[in-house]
Amino acid sequence: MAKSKESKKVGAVMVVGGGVAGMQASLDLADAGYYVHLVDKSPAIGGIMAQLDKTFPTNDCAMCIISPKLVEVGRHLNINMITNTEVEGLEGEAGNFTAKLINHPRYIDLEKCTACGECSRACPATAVNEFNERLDLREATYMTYPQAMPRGFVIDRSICVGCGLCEKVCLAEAINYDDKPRQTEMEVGAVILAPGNGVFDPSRFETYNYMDLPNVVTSLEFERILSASGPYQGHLMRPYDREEPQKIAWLQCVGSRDINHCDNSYCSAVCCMYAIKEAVIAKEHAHGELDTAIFFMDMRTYGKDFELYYNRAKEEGVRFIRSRIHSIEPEGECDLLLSYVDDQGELQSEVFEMVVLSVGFEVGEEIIELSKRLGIELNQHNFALTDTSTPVTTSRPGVYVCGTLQGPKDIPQSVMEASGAAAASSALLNEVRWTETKIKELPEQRDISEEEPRVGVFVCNCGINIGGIVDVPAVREYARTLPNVVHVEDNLFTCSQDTQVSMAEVIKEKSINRMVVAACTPHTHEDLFRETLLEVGLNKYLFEMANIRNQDSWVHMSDPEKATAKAKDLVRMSVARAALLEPLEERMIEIKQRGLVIGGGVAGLNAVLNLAQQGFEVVLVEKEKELGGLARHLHRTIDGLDVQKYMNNLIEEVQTNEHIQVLTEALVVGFSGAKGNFTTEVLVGPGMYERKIDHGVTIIATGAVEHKPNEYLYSEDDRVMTQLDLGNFLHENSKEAAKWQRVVMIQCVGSRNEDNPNCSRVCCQGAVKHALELKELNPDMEVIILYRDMRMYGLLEDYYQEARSKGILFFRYSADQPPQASRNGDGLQVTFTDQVLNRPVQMSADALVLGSATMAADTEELASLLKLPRNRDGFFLEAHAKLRPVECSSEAIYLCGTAHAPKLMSESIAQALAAASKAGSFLAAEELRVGGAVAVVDPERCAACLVCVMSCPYGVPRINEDNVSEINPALCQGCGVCVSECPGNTIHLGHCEDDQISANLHALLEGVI
Amino acid sequence: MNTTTPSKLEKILAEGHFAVTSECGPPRGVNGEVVEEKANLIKDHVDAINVTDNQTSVVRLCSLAACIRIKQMGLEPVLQMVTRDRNRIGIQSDILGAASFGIDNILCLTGDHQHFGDHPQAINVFDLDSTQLIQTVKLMRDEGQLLGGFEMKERPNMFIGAAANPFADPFEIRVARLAKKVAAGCQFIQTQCIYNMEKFKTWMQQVRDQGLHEKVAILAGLTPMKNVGMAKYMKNRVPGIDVPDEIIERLAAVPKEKQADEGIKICIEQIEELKEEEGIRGFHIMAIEWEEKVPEIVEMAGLYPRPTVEISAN
Amino acid sequence: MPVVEQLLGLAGVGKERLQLCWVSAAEGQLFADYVTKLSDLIGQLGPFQPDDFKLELAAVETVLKSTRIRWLMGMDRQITEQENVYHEKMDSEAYQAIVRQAVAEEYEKGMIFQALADGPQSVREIAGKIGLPVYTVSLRLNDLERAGQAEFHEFEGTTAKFVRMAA
Amino acid sequence: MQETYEPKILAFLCNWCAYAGADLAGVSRFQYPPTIRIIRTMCSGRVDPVYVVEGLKNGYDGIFVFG
Amino acid sequence: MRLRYPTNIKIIKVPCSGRVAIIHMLKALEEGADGVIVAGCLEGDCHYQSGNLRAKKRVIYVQEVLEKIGMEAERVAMYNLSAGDGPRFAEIAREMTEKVKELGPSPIKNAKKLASKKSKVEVAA
Amino acid sequence: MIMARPKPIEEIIDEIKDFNKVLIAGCDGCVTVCEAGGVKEVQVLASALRLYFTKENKRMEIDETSLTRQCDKDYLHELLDKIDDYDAIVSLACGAGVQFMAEMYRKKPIFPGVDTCFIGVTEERGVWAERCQACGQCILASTGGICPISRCSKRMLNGPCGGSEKGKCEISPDTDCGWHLIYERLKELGQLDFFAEPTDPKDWVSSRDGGPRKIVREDVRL
Repeated sequence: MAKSKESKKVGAVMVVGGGVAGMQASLDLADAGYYVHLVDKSPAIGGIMAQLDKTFPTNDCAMCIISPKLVEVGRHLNINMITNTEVEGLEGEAGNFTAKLINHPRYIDLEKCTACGECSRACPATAVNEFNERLDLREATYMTYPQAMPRGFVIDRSICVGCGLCEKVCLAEAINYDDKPRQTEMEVGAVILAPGNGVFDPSRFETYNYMDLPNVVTSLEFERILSASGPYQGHLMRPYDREEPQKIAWLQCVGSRDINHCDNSYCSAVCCMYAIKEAVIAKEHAHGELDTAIFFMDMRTYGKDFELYYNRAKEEGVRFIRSRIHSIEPEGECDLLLSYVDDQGELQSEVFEMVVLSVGFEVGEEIIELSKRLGIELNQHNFALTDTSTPVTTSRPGVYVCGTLQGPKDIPQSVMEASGAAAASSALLNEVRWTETKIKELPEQRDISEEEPRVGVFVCNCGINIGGIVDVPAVREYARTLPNVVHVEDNLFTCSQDTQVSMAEVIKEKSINRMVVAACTPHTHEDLFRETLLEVGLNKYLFEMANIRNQDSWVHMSDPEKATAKAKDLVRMSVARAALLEPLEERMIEIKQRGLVIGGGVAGLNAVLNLAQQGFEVVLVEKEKELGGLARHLHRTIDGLDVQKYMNNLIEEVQTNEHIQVLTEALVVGFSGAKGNFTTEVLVGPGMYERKIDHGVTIIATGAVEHKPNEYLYSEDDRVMTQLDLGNFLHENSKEAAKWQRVVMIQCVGSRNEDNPNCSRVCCQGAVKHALELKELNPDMEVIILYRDMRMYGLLEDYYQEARSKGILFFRYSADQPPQASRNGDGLQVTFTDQVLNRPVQMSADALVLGSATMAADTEELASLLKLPRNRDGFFLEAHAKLRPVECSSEAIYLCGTAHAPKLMSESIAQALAAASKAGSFLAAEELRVGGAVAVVDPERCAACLVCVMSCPYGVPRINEDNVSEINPALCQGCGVCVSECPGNTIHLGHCEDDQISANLHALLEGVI
Repeated sequence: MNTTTPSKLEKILAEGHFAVTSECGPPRGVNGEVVEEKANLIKDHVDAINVTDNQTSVVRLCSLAACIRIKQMGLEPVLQMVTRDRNRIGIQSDILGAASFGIDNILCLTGDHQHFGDHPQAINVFDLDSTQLIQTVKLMRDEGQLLGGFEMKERPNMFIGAAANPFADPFEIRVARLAKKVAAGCQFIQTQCIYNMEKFKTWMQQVRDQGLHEKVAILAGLTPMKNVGMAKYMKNRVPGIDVPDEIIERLAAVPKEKQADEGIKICIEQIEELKEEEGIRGFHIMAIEWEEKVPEIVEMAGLYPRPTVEISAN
Repeated sequence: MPVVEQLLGLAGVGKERLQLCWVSAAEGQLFADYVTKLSDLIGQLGPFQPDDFKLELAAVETVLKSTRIRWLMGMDRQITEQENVYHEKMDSEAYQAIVRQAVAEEYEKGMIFQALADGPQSVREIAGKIGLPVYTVSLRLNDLERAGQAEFHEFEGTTAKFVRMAA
Repeated sequence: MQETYEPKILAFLCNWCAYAGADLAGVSRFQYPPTIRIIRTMCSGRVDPVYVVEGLKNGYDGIFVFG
Repeated sequence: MRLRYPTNIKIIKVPCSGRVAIIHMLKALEEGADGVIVAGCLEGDCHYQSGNLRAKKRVIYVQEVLEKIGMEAERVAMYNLSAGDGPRFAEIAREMTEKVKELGPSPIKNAKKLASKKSKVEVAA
Repeated sequence: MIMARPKPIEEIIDEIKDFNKVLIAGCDGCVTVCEAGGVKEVQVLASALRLYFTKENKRMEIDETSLTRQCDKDYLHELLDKIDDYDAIVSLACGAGVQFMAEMYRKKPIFPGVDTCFIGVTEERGVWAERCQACGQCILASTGGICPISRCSKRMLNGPCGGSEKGKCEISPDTDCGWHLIYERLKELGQLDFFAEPTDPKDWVSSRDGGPRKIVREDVRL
């Protein structure tokens, strides 16, 4: 699409902040056809997540999840990473901004630096290591963390004495002392703010005397202690004497929900969950018995499967004590004394060996400055001001926000908002898609099938990482003697830019048709070398790597001779295998440029609208007569949005958009095809006539339903109603409601019990919203809320504050003594056990409102049609709880709204935009690369014995018409299980053939006998 | 019921008495006297003595030889024959052999699978099954023909019996199978040992519904329990036997030495109870390795003395 | 010299045992006076038993041999008088503070490194042996681990044992 | 500490100034206690701090450096 | 992290532990390997859902075959570890090297050496 | 399909230990389906045998091949030229294949590599069960499609014996009682009357008892 003259929009986006949100937004946008400038003020991207050890609720290690994203962002053609840089100012309007940046000097040229680490080993100056939260030191020239991206060092001028030692030791001559701060400007069409947030500095709490007790640590410090790349290599030790603590306490709400020490009255939403996680993981690390105790006010585990996580923690012996600790006194040499009031009201005091302060989020000065400079308004807590219906749009058009700057939230929510922001910018800049992006032209691939294998071997020194231990020249000479080898060379850094160029020439000159690189791990560098092959016209599968660094020199440092011998073996193996490598072509198949959205609730409507705004044809299928879903029963959100008005013009916008086709009363009955080419059969309208829809992507937005309770006399007395009923009641006859004297609300009805162990997340805020409304109607009405945990997470805490100040009474009940609803005469009575007085209390009530659960809609049939897994409660399973929350495990099918899990309307909208962004990026590619390293059946020898069909975990092999097995290259994941299972040995796996493996084996053991 | 065969057992049943039969297991050796001793123990208290044919697939002195001995003692043997060990040629020749010695009662069984016996490696024959064996004996007796079609001059004249297990699952097939055996020509039935009374009664009820109890004489099979161990063994190990828990509890409640008498008492109670059951025409008391107790049981159950019937020599 | 003096102080040997005096070729007399004065001074100090300072001396030696300190000492004049690589002069007092800090750190690391010579020990055991506060030992031990000179060995109950590694 | 104890002292003398000074002391027959053992170095700068420690370890009670 | 483990381990990369067939393990032993490690993801974490379970079954089969032909079954072993667990891999490498050292060189290796010596002798004679 | 199970390797070792050059011949027919004699199994067996003999320092050459089927002469012919340089052959085909190869190559010892078990079905991956005894005279029409000859351990033609318990055969709790299945099926099909009258003794001539059998079809024979 040529750059259209009249719209002077720029097809590029600036993403501020390289944390997990920034990275996700950049990837989505780059794939969707926009050039991304990812600006981060620290020397490496990764943000807070890079510091975490494990992440809830899946306990995956944070680094394992984030490093593929880091590599992808680092290597992406259309993402320009600008680190060590801050945004000065932003002029212009939506679609055409000019951003002014200052690039702080790094003193190390990233092009040249190969992160060998010599400079930091030599550097004499040391400083406190912020990445490890001041637990240990780091040198002046440092790299924030081992897997940092961009992989390069930086010199911290504040502590560098300028002795020049690093320049001496740097073999790559990457050090450049006269690097100066530079002012740069760039044109962008949209800006996405994802700067993340600082955590609260607990030194302000004198009573916790955090500064002078080494064994009092913040939760982020504890994460570093638990992390395998942390100061203690993941062993659970306390800073003071590196002993393994036997008793650890977590203090919740440090710097959150607190107005006297600091003015962060909001709840930071994630501390409860990460405290539980840290306790559970600490128990795993501990050798002996570890007693863990969490001191909290409300246990806020509201997300998907969070409650299960909380229950499992209780089973594993984590103690939960409901009280807020005032102070931490030193006890003995380095232990800590905590005193608190327990449930029964007695004063208790316990000695702990370590205390972790669960610090909440706090918007740092820098971020406030940044927001001012970019001209976006902040709310009273300095978070970006956004509207419920447009959660990712800031007050300044064209500038979007996601992640913790928008409000305290956990990683999945930030990732969703990141994709949402990407979707919003993609919609804004739709006309100039693919205008700024670069596409790599690849020369024609040389046909080498007839040629004899001519192997080029390139042995790398990697500075001294390999060269220092392995005798590289000897390995090079040894390689010369191997069969089929026509060229050998060794160089300092094979992966550096200039070596790539020289290798390309050598390949052309000596018409090499197989390449072996003996260097580091294929995980990080295989694609880099494969691209060099493509640029020189060779099929990228004609490449083999011998890992003589991570799996040889680095791990056999004490034994150079053996390491060199092993390097020779590894090179011999790779050369033997390289000779047998076959070129594998990947076919491009066309993606059907249309999307299908199933479910017309608030999520479905937002997803379909955004996809249309991104310029794609979309079909919306809704099984009810009219659109709206659950939102039809809502009137006002807690922050004042008039839901019906919003829904009406949303529906109106969807129905009038010419890209969108709406099919109401439509039921999905058939689903087939693979990613990029789905076909769905739908029965439409009362006549149930059949319609076939071809589409490339699918978005599931089937929503949820309110649980109709069967307790507390719900169906027997019309004065007992659910929150939705109350919403309608207040909407129709609020005068009637005003006459009520006392209203009792009961929370967790149908949630957090055996058959629905999860928390429904939204009923708490629903109750407080209506309570405040009732108080407005009649201030002296008595409103009582019986709760188990008040889960007013994030910025909702303010409403909880407001409710209490307005005299709404909150009583806690425990799960095993639930309140009873009974009737005497025609009056309604509620009795419950007051936790403080520990005595039953009985009161009459004019209305009893139940906070009933949000249950999954009945999607049994749809799930089986689309073969989508659902969890125990019927909600659809996302591909990865943390990093792919809007994608389903099968590709090109996306998920949003309450079909995924109960959530607020604003969260549903954010997730809908995220799903639209993912779908948009997929469609924008227009073509899909399939094949390459996949399994192929050789029909002659196939005995159609069905072993492959039965053993493939993805059920891909099928028996075709001439009854032999056939594997669809688009679906095959390339695991190779069928190849080893096939009794007739007739299946071949591209790039991992049996003969290649035996060549490997043979070459390895050739030396032995 | 008119009598068609010289069998004394048939006559007793025809005259409406309660027939009493028992069993004696031939030895796992050549000593024929063992059979005689056992027969002597019970000769006055039973109308006929069943001789098992390699019970539970364990090789024993053959049933034919034992029956001949009993016949020569002037008693009334019941030849048991399983279709497991011999094919139709062997079976028919044995029947002729038995008839030649005047043995005129035969109990047709399929027999336990060799898996249980002492020769699990053996091949099993099962050329015929119990129903087809009944048909064969009937064919030989009524038409005087062998299965192959040969016409015999003299015919074996045997009172045909079969076994039935009212307790094996699936329950509703049991009566249908009995009907099949009756259709095949079976004249008397000896049931599996009974412990579960109601189940047996429901079985009998269904038998009576189909009017089978007129067509065939049903002898209730009983085995007194020696001790609680035996009861458990029968319950768990022996196929097709349903021992309800009350029986085991009753035995367990009694001290070790008293358990034998308690077993007998249970057996007697069962007999008393079954006397009233319409369609029960007699009792088959299987006291494996405990033959000496049979007289005591027969007397205490009021079935002594045995009715005498004039025997027509054939 | 200030570095050596600082180290000798840290080691408890006392800096008096090391004297620096300037004598020109002509000042034979001055030389002799110095010698007599100083040897009396040493005399008062009494014999120096190297064995009871074995650990400390070894530590001082490692510090003096470490590239970090030698490089800092070597560059002292260059940076404070001429200019460093950023063409700026650092005021010598700040530089000295950095050097002192570095020397103290290296000395403590040296002591721990020596203490670890006789097998795996816990932080408390090391602290007891070399008389440094526990928390300092914990921090410096972490530096040794980062430099690959020490390594976590195993847990004995809840106490972590560390062992020395040939760098 | 009584005087009689004989301290052992190691002295580094830079060849140009101190060593010459010492020779001069000899020429002029100035007396000084025999407790010191002299090592000649080209310049006092040559004295590596490590030597100081070496000295102490090998039993010297004091180290003098004359520049 | 620069952990240390013995050099005797040579690593072959495969897309999934489920790709390692029985014949690969036997061929390795046939060619004179003293030990074979098949390392897959933790059970339940397999990227291809059940690849590592297949690998486990095949390793057990090979161990049975080895026992039957009189070779030590411990020469072949299956290990599970997570991608992030560097120390565990080092531990496995050390553990397996120790175990194979105890078992001594593979009988196949000696036999082949003997055979090649003999054939050399024949050629020479 | 004919179902077979690989022979324990020690048996095969005994078979060929006195020879020096052995060929392992697989068959791509039924034994591949039941994963007993396909190309993969040939390779695994060959490799294991080589391991054993090398360990025993016995010079033994083991080659591998696999024929499309071993129950057809022309496929067996493929070995004609190779066969002479082998002392013995281990055939992983079913019993028929092994014998047919022995018939063709008279002077070469042919050893079986698998134990052929029964004609049956694949219940699930790795589990095969018997369904047919090839008695030569199928009576499935009258037993609701379930064959008592192969599914009842006593080959009874008249209803379950006294020993069946909870629908399982007396010999083992995890073997279904054939007649119980028949009864249920007949009940579903409403053909219970088949169950009522007794079935006459079976004519076993057409089964194995009638001696080795041949099918001769003149219509297709020349």
